[in-house]
Amino acid sequence: MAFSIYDFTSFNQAIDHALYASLPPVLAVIVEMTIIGLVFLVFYAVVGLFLVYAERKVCAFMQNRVGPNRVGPYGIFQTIADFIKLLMKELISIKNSDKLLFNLAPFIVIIASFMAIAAIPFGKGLQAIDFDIGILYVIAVSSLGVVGILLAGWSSNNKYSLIGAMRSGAQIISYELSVGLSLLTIIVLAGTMQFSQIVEGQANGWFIFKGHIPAFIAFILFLIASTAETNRGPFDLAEAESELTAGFHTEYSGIKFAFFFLAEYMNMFIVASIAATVFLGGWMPFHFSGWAGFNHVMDYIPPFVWYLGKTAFVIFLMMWFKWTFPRLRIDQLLNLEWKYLLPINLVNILVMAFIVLMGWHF
Amino acid sequence: MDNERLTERIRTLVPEAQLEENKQFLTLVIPADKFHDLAVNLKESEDTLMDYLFCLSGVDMIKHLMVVYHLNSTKHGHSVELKVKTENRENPAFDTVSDIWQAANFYEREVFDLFGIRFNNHPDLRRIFLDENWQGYPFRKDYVDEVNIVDL
Amino acid sequence: MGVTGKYFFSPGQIVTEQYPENRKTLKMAERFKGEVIMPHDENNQHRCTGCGICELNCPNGSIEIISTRIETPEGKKVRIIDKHIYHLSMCTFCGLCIKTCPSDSLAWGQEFEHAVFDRSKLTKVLNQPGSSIIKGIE
Amino acid sequence: MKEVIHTPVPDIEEEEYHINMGPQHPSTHGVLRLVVSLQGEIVKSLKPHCGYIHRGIEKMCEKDTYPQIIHLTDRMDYLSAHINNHAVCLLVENALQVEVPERVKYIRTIIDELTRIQSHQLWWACYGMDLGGLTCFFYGLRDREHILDIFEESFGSRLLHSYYTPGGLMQDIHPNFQKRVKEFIKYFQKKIKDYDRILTGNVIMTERTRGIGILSKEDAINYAVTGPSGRASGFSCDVRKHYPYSVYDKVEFREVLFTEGDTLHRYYARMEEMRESMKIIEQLIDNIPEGEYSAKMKAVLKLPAGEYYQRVETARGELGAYCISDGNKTPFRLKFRSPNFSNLGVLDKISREHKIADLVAIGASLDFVIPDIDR
Repeated sequence: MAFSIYDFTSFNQAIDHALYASLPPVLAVIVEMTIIGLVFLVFYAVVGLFLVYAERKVCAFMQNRVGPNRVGPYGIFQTIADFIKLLMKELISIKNSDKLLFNLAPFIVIIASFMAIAAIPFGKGLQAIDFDIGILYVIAVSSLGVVGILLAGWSSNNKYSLIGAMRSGAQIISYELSVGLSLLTIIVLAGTMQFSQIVEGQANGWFIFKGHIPAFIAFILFLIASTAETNRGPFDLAEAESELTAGFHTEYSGIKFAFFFLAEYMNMFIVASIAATVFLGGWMPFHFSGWAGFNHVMDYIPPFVWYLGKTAFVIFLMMWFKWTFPRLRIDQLLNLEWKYLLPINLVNILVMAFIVLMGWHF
Repeated sequence: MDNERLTERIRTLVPEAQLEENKQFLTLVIPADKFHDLAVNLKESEDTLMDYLFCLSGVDMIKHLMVVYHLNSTKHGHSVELKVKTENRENPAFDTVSDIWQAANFYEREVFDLFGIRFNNHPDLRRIFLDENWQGYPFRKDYVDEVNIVDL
Repeated sequence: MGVTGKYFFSPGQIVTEQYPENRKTLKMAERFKGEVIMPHDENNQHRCTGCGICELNCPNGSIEIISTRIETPEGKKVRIIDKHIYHLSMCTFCGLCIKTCPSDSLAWGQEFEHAVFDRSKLTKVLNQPGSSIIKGIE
Repeated sequence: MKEVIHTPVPDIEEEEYHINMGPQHPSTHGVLRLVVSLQGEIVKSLKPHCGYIHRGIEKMCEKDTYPQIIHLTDRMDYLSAHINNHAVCLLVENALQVEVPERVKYIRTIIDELTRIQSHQLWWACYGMDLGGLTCFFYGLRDREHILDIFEESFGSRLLHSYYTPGGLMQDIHPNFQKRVKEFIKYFQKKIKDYDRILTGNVIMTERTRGIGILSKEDAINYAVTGPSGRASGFSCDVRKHYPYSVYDKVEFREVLFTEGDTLHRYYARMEEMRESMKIIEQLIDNIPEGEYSAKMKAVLKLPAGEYYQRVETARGELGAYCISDGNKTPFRLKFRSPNFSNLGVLDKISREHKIADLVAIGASLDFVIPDIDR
């Protein structure tokens, strides 16, 4: 294949062989796991910090402001400074709160997003676990986060938090359907749930182009539903600051608040990368069938640049939503899901299945 | 309805009403015990229809305490200023008009809070601005507070 | 979305005042009410006669005038100010002292960075030490 | 034998709980405290607790002379500071029967309308923010800066101007004033289209507020809800039309009236008022007559003994100043009938059976300024 220059499989195998050659098998597995864990931890922190910075800059530009500009050139160290501040802040413990759950909640939220990131393909061979039910796994794991949010709202013994958590629960459970169904549309087209194969399937054209209108509709639906699932505006009812002060994380401070904060941005990153992988071809370069020269040039751009570029595009779209639209009300939110998104999704799947059956797709 | 006919109208309902001359609005002083019935009548009658209570103020006239009602009819456009007075400074009380004009609910609470005038049958007569256990009524002329009121 | 998108891609419209950095170029409006000052000329002379009208007109008691009566060489008894004390902490910037001053001795100053660590620093003496009144002002 | 006592078991469905919104809450725009009884997310009843910044302005006025009162009125409804000043100035002028110069009337009218626009801009900004569209907040404040700059140039301060005095103005307007106001009108006519595109035409906003917090015309009159909030219910209460002061009788403008009375139409009413205000300014700005900026007034103003009532239309409704004078240089009693105080009374009625999110929207659409409630 043309883009084999950026294939990381052989690189991974080399490390693997070297480890197995020098260490007993159990130790080798442990070392590999540690390496991957560390790599993800660093990646997680860097992406989280960068996203916070990006969000602040994007919204600042949309609002005719400068945004962070004090710490470092253009304020790029602002989020790092904020993070250090959060680390040093006092952890408030609240009277009459459920201590165990209160402390557990941020970890559940952050672990859920950590687990989801493992299945995401960053490039050929750059994937921690390549499940054959990858999509299902990601959907399942990313919705674990709501347990953390519910616990946080319940255990902090604050009515605002509780309302926020309940809203969040209702919201995520209903929007999970739309996320699943819109992904299912593509699964029908791709015929597999494995991320690596989905990406491979898009070698000669991204699914959003291959699948005609249904794929495009699925993409839009996925964007809406995933924005809602990550509790971001205009669906940020769980933390609607003008109504519930800060919703479920009202009572959290310091590093625990930072966990929620990071997890929110990481969830955004995860859904954006799923959108990029499933709809926009993941790390696959942009190809026009027939334009060999053009395609060849595209191949020289490394796959993770493609991948990150697409993810950034989706994230930008989500930020654009957030900073434009006012917030929905809870009944409108559920109406939108159950009365509009879900029926459209179901019809969409049928249409897609029909297209696949007739072989009308590219 | 012009002022003269309005005066006549109120006089027929409350013969004791005293007219005050040379005022911006038609001004009448009404005995406190007759006031509520008069207010109902003014609000309900088709030709007066005083449906808009636009101002309700308490005044401490040193000799007596007074509540001033500014009424207006949004349909006919006439206005009237009614006053009720009491010389009882210890336990002044009038009948509430908050059952007639809902706006009076808050106004009367304000007057109660600052002047200590009670309104009988008021649904929720509590202090509105000041603390529940505040002593005295600050807007009265004889109120003394050496800590919070600084004379310049 | 169109509106926000338009502003995102036209960063020329940024309106933020970068305050501490633009201190040098920052110019307040000429009528800006920063604080009350008493302008002195190059001979360290002011126009205040110590009549006390500003003190009377101030709604908050933020002006205090300490004056003494002296006898001029011509034998007239004149009041001159020792201290024109101005409590910035109590001032509400209504401008009545400046408007009512019969000899136009007070004016608005442009200074607006009033934050200090000690409250007593907000009490200012407006006439400079050793200053005197310009001749010919009654 | 032990007596069996049946304690009534509270029905879980029926159980209500209370939350305190405020005094420090992002959507109360100040220190208003609302004790809200909730059932799930439905507001069952609501009790406002005010007084957190009650300063006793009416009592303070009894100690101040009339020119000194002006600076206190600034601090009631700080967003329509000029209009509050106007009430007291008109009260004193009418009581003393002083004829103020035409120039002053024109300038006052223009500045009042500018104040109204900037107040509504801030309201628009906060309304957007309360509904969750934070970007609106910055756009609103961005455009408000232009008016504040004009104010700063002419009067020296941005919020609390104390610019009117009984009889006229503190000082003449700045030479640039007319030019800059015209520039602003031109600028804002473009920007208000942005406002429409980003919030008025937004389907989320319209669907969230349509039919929410309906206030009928009868209730509006009964609760004395004035200003744009009352006019959205069809209560024709514009003081500028009914009891014109300054030069409002000489300008053409429309009293914005709707009949629906829900949150959405309170929004529309204010948006329309901004446009009407711009029309008023356009009619006047080129025709400011030459002349004095203040009438000749005595050094000490003593109102003849008697009672005076003066009303003006602030950005939030009818402001009445009721003055009882005993012939001294200070008023015997000065009562302000502040629009927000009576508008607050209706909040309980119209927000019942709505959700918390609606309560926030209703509160935003009534546009409270807390210092005006507390005085």
